[in-house]
Amino acid sequence: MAKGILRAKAKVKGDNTVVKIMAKHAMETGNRKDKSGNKIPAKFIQTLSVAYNGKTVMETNMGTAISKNPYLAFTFVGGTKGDELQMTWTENTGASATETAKIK
Amino acid sequence: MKIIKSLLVGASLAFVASITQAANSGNTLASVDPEADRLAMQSFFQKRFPQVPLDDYVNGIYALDPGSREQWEEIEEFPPYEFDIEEGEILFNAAFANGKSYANCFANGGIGIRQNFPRWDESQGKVVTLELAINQCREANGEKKLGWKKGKIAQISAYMAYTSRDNVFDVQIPNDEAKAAYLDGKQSFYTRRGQLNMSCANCHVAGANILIRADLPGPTLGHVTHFPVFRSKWGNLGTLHRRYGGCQKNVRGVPQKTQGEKFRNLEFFQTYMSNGLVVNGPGARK
Amino acid sequence: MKKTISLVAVLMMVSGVVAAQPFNEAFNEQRAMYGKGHSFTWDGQTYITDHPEEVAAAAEANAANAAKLLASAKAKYAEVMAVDFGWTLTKKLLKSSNVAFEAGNFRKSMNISAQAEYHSRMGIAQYHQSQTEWIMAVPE
Amino acid sequence: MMNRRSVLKAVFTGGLVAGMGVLMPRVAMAAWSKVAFEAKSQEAAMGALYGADPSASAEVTLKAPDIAENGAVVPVSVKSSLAGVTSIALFVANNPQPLAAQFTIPEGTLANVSCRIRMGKTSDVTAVVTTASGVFSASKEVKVTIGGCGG
Repeated sequence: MAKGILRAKAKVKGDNTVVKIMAKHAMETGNRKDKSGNKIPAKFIQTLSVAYNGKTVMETNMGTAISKNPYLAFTFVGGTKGDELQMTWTENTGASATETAKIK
Repeated sequence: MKIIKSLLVGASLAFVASITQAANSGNTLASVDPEADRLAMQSFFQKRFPQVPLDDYVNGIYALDPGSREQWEEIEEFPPYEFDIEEGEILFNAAFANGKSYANCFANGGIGIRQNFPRWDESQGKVVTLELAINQCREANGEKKLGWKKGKIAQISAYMAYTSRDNVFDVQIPNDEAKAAYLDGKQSFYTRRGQLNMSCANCHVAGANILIRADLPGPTLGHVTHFPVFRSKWGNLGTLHRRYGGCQKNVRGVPQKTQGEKFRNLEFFQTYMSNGLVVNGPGARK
Repeated sequence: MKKTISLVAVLMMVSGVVAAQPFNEAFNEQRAMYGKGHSFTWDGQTYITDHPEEVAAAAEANAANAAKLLASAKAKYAEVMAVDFGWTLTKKLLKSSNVAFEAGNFRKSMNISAQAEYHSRMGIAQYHQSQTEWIMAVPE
Repeated sequence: MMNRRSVLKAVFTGGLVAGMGVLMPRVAMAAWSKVAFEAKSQEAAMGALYGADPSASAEVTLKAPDIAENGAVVPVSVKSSLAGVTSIALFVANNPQPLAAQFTIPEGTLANVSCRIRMGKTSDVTAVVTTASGVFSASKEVKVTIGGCGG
């Protein structure tokens, strides 16, 4: 897929930028069993960090109690329309990627 | 010696008619008046919830229960169905093997037409739902049918609904055959089924916003406007008929056939009831 | 013997018209309050709160009777499915009745068959009601 | 700084495997703490993260529903009017693993975050906010019902 798993809506509001991010991810807890009774291994996003202009503006550590399709909203001071946010996620499996989104 | 007699009970169906009164008309093809039914349904809800504006009913239970609404609004900040609209758009625009696509099967290239479904199809002599039309389009172009309840068909339907948001539902009943289908749907809506002996109307007319076990059923007015829906319970997107089947299972009845005549007619009736309201699908529900 | 008594009961129901409470209502109330096997008096007669299926299941537990009841319950299920008013648990009941039958547990099999047949009979009753009385539920 | 006592408490509650991690300096808090996230009790999880019990504060605001529509998706927001908030964490006491999420708030980011959490059953939800002057919290009970049908 050309597009990653993250979708972001970042909007300038006054002096601040409001960021809302959702990831397309099942957030498998490791507690569920499949139809034949075998445990489905845990597979979830562990960390999600967001940077603007090279500076980290949010760092999130998540556990398995975060819902499927994790959602995160926060606000940081500053931010200019058209600039990019760098969002980096890592999975408990070690998988990781950085995706970008434009501030609107 | 005492003689104990066993008895034969014809039907032990307790008939609770407390909120309802027998109507003398509207149950035959000659007397049924869809427009009168629709206005009666609207006025029923407006009398029961006078503070709720009519156009808010498209939001289902969230029009009635503030506690649920708050959570739903929070979910709508970034609704989980957005991924499905994206996927749906890609699927909708993908060409079939013969080079054609869905756009060739629908009026206006399939954009902004959700409000006209389900519709009475004269040539087929039956009610055609959007999902049925999608699969008929595939078959006409030599493609395999999609599963009815979730996945691709729901995503395509979601995209088509999304392009139709704020368009006003306008289901037409052009002739007596269509009226018969409407009447059949109306009958289904008021028929009790399953071990719990409940009809659609029990929960979604009389029972709207009243706790039934741990749930607040939504009003039937505006029921169909937000489908397909991403239900938190499903964890994915599903069609109206998937929900119908789920409802029938909830009252412990064996569900009727997905996209079968009964369900299509029920959708026809239910959507007619919501004529005048806007398309707001896809939706997010608990 | 049992059959004759049931027939008498049916006749009583038909003829015993003037009562404070209709028979079905009285029966349902007693059944709901006390479950099966409870006796009560209605219009001067003593009745027991058993469904006809349960009466049939009270027959001697043997292979022949159990097979008969299971076959009858299966036929009734086919009947209710044909009118599209089946209940969800019935199929499972038929299955477990079959399991009990295979295991030689005829009493258990007969009891479960009775339950399954009752489900199907009620589903069929719902079908008939839907044909005639659905309009009762339409709000004015 | 953690005092000796709270370290001991943390080591004790976190268990043997936890020992090493807990003894690492506080700076490591931003890293995903296996000890804290896998702790089976809220006490253990909090012990691993903070060493001390947080004190309830009116300056921490936790917004969560009284009755969750669906335990699988419970919207929760936390904000705080305290100065110098460096992190916010969310705990669901009755979940198998109570620590749900931990947010590091750098300077320039408001102490105001929202997310959606899973809840297995009715439970207290606690938001814990860390500042230079201590650890503060707010709690709220969220009821989770077993749905009959839904929608």
